Amino acid sequence: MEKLIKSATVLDPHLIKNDFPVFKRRVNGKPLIYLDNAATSQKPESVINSIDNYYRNHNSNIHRGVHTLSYESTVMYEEAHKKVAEFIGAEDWRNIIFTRNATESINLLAYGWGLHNLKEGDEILITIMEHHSNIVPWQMLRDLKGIKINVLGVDEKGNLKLDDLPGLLSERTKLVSVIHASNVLGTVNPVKYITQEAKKVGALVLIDAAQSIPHLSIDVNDIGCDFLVASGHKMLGPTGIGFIYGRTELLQDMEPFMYGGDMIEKVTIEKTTWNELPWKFEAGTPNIVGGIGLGVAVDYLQNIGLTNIYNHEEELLVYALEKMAEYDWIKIYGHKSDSQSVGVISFNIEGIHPHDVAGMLDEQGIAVRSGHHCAQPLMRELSMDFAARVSFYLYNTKEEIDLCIETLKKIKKLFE
Amino acid sequence: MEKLIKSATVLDPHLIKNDFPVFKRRVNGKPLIYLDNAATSQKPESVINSIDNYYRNHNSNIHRGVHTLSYESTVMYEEAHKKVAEFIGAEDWRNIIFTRNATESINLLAYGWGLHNLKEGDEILITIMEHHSNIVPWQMLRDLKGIKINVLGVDEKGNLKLDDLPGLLSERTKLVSVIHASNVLGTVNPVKYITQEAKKVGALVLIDAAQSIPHLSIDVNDIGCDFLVASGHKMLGPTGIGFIYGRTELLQDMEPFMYGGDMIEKVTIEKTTWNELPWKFEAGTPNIVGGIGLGVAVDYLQNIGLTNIYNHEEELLVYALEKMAEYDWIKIYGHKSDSQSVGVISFNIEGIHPHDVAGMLDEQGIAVRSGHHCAQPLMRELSMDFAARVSFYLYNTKEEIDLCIETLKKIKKLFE
Amino acid sequence: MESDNLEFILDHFKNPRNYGTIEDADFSYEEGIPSCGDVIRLDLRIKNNKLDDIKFSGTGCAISQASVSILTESVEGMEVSKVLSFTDNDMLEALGGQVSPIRFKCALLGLTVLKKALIEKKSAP
Amino acid sequence: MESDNLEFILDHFKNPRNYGTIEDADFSYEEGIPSCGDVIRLDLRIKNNKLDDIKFSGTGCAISQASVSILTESVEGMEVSKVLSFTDNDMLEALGGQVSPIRFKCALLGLTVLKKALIEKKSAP
Ligand SMILES: Cc1ncc(COP(=O)(O)O)c(C=O)c1O
Ligand SMILES: Cc1ncc(COP(=O)(O)O)c(C=O)c1O
Repeated sequence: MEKLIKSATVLDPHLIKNDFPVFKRRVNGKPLIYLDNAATSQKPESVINSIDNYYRNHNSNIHRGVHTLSYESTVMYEEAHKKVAEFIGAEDWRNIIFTRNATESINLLAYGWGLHNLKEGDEILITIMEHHSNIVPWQMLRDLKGIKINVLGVDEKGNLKLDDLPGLLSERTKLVSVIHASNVLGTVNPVKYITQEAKKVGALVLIDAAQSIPHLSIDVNDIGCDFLVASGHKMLGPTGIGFIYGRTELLQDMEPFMYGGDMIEKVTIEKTTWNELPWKFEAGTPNIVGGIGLGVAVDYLQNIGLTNIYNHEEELLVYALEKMAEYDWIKIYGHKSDSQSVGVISFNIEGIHPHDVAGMLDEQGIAVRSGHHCAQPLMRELSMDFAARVSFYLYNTKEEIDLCIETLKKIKKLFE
Repeated sequence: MEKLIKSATVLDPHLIKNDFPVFKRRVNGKPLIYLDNAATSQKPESVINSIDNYYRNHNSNIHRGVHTLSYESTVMYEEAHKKVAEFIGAEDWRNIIFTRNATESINLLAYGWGLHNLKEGDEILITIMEHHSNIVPWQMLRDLKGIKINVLGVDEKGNLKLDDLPGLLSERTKLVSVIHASNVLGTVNPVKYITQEAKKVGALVLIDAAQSIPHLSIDVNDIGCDFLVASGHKMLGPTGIGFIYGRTELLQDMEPFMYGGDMIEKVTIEKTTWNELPWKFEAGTPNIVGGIGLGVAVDYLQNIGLTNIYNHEEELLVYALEKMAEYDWIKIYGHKSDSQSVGVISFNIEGIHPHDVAGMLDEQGIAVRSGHHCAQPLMRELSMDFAARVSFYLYNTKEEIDLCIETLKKIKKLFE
Repeated sequence: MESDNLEFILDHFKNPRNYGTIEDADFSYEEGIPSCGDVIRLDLRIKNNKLDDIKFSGTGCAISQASVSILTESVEGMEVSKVLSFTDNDMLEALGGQVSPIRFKCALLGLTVLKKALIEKKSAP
Repeated sequence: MESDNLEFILDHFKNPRNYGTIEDADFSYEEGIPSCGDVIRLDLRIKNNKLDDIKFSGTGCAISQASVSILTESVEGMEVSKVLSFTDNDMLEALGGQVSPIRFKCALLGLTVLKKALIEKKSAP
């Protein structure tokens, strides 16, 4: 009975695969085994169909007229904001700004908030674990405005050195911008705790949820953050769509980022006034179909349930880590403490360049990533520079992990 | 014989309609008549299918790994840059940067070029005919950098006052940014001449081709411009994709706009170096499917032939203008000289708000736009403030124009 | 829109009821939708917590202008508290229930302005 | 990749030919692909317009390192002008024609570096 209840809430990745047309694809004659989910996720039939349906039946520009297609498009696009808002527990859909991706989201904040609000001597705190997209925009501001970037380090286990946090915060700290889940190590950082500490010195808090939101249930009010950003393409949505959640007062006070149509209220050559939220930050014709598709992706995720997804991935992760630990020639980065983690494992095989590992896995239809994972400072810190990475999602299975590890063994043998 | 040759090169909009699935749609029980093409275009089956195909068979992140899907995505996405480059006569695909839309394109240049290169006292020349997206970004720079914005006016016919051009140019003029075809009046501006004049004082030239590129054959080398921008969604492509063409030296010298993954070469916390063109300007995961779809849209346009498209629209335009001229209660803006024009007609009906005109046309399945068309300074200059607008594309027919005018007559009658 | 409903609305547009200003108005309020160019100005007089007199002026599309005209007829003499609980749906019904959702914004402008006016008045000293 | 072709490549990776440096090299050249971490350094000696001696060192994936090894064997003793007309296709054929397009960048790195070196040398005073 207990088992029955348990299995009723656990998802069946074999059934879920049926929702994802890409798995009909064969790669090098083999069924596709897709373990590159931290780079981007595959898309369910419902998301693909929503795009198709939009272009076949509703395609039009939004906000720009009083004809039926335009009205339908506007409603569908606004509705997508609502779905994302509910998904992360935001009070109102106007707190959601659609962007191209997490990268644009952070840049929007760097320009719209940072460029106009920061001054020489102000400080920003990031961590060494950040993705490049949460490092380089702040360097731009550092060079333009003379601010200082402080960096919270990691220990040898791959956890943030939280003991150093208070010492890095002061009333000069205007923003703490932290990666929620590492795209290299999988580590989930205690963002709620970090937010509380940041609030003590009055800093704003930005959470980069690109790698967490596809896998964990998120509530912005529970975290207490001021901004949260993510990418649609990593959470079953289309390419070209991402978003920012921001608190109302902050978004209202912020300067716009891009300027043009739709974000204005009134334009004269002398002076322009801004439109209301969120349009103030969505200049020009947006990626309408991207937004609508993201809304459908959120529907899909909620239908399956984030807890189920997390539990399934946890099971895969534990399974894979145990299996990989059997071979001492596989070096795994991170995963050394009991901190919470998403299904990402970066590893190297002694004496074999990760490109060769990935390339030879690909010949068996297994897609993994190899490279610096857009996190060079972290990689350098952990002396890894380059690594192979497997990352799981709801459609992955233990059989796929088995096949991957079997192939790793063959590769190792070939190089001996 | 002559007739035969002519008709062989003229396109048949009835046949073309078959390529666009949206025309199976009925609106308020009537077949859709879509005359809102200046806002956005409909999409041919081939574009819709390319998106579907991408997600079903190739979906992956680009540049980021050595597995098959990633390789295919990268090649397809680069290929799309090539198609756009060839379409506008650019030397190399690396001169094409993909953005979200024309608005982002102009903002990229305002930030990447303007913010770092302009200084107090410098001047920029635009025209009163500009879309908001070619006005408001420069106002931002004016407020940040103390530059001056000069404005070339229009005469009562709706043509640029070219006689005033030399007087507005000086060695202080760093950029001349001009709309190629007006989204309100349809007027096609003599951008080649304007470019030549601008070059005399050493100014850079940016062409906003959002309304011209869907309808006219464009060659950036013939125009001689430094930058050219447009939106994919107005030229049969997906939403969420646009581009910049830029000359190599300029793009190389420019600072990036957004910062993050893919646009970097090497990142340390201290210092970051940039990737090569065009990636330096495409930070984060791009709208991959948008780029691929745009490439297919360009294929479609080239297959039909831009000359055929232009001739067809010219025929519709002349036909519509003649018909509308029969009714003195229809006030048409512009179209008073023999300057070249694309198929855009803004008009008002005496005593009836354009919203009511558009709303009542919609009840007959006819989609037209009403409003300020994101060009408030021009509208104010021409004392029109609000107007209805019909705009044609390759799938429109004379019968549709007849039906539209018949309905206008009924609307007029109702309000009497 | 059914044609008799359309005629009802166009009649109010062409022959607006309660159009004009109130010389001794208790207060006036003006608002619009910039993106449409619609503007509505209301003059109000209140007696014994009732809307004793209401007049409007403005410019805009037929739907927005007819809606205010119809609205003024519906609320004249009504208790202020009742006016405040007059819903969007009530307004749409007063218009004959035939307005397309596309035009709801126009149709509801008058009601929005009226409520804002009353709320502002209330909170004024 | 067919397995005998793979063995051929892995053999060159494990036992690189012409690995090392040339003490009295005419010139050396080093370049890499930062995004992969691959680096190749070439030492060259030219006599009578011929590539008299070539040695390489470097780090990187098996494909890139094996490719340089194979390349050095193919071009040693060749006239400089001939090396310059050695095409990408020639290189891929020398590798057995089995490398996946995905790895072309790795496979062609050595040839690219060699050509850059020779062109730079030529244009040097
Ligand atoms: C002339 C012109 N420029 C720029 C734009 C902005 O295009 P987008 O909204 O796709 O950024 C438009 C679109 O209406 C336009 O007509
Ligand atoms: C933690 C993290 N932040 C940000 C990003 C950037 O996402 P995008 O490329 O969609 O902008 C990524 C993607 O790799 C990521 O893993």
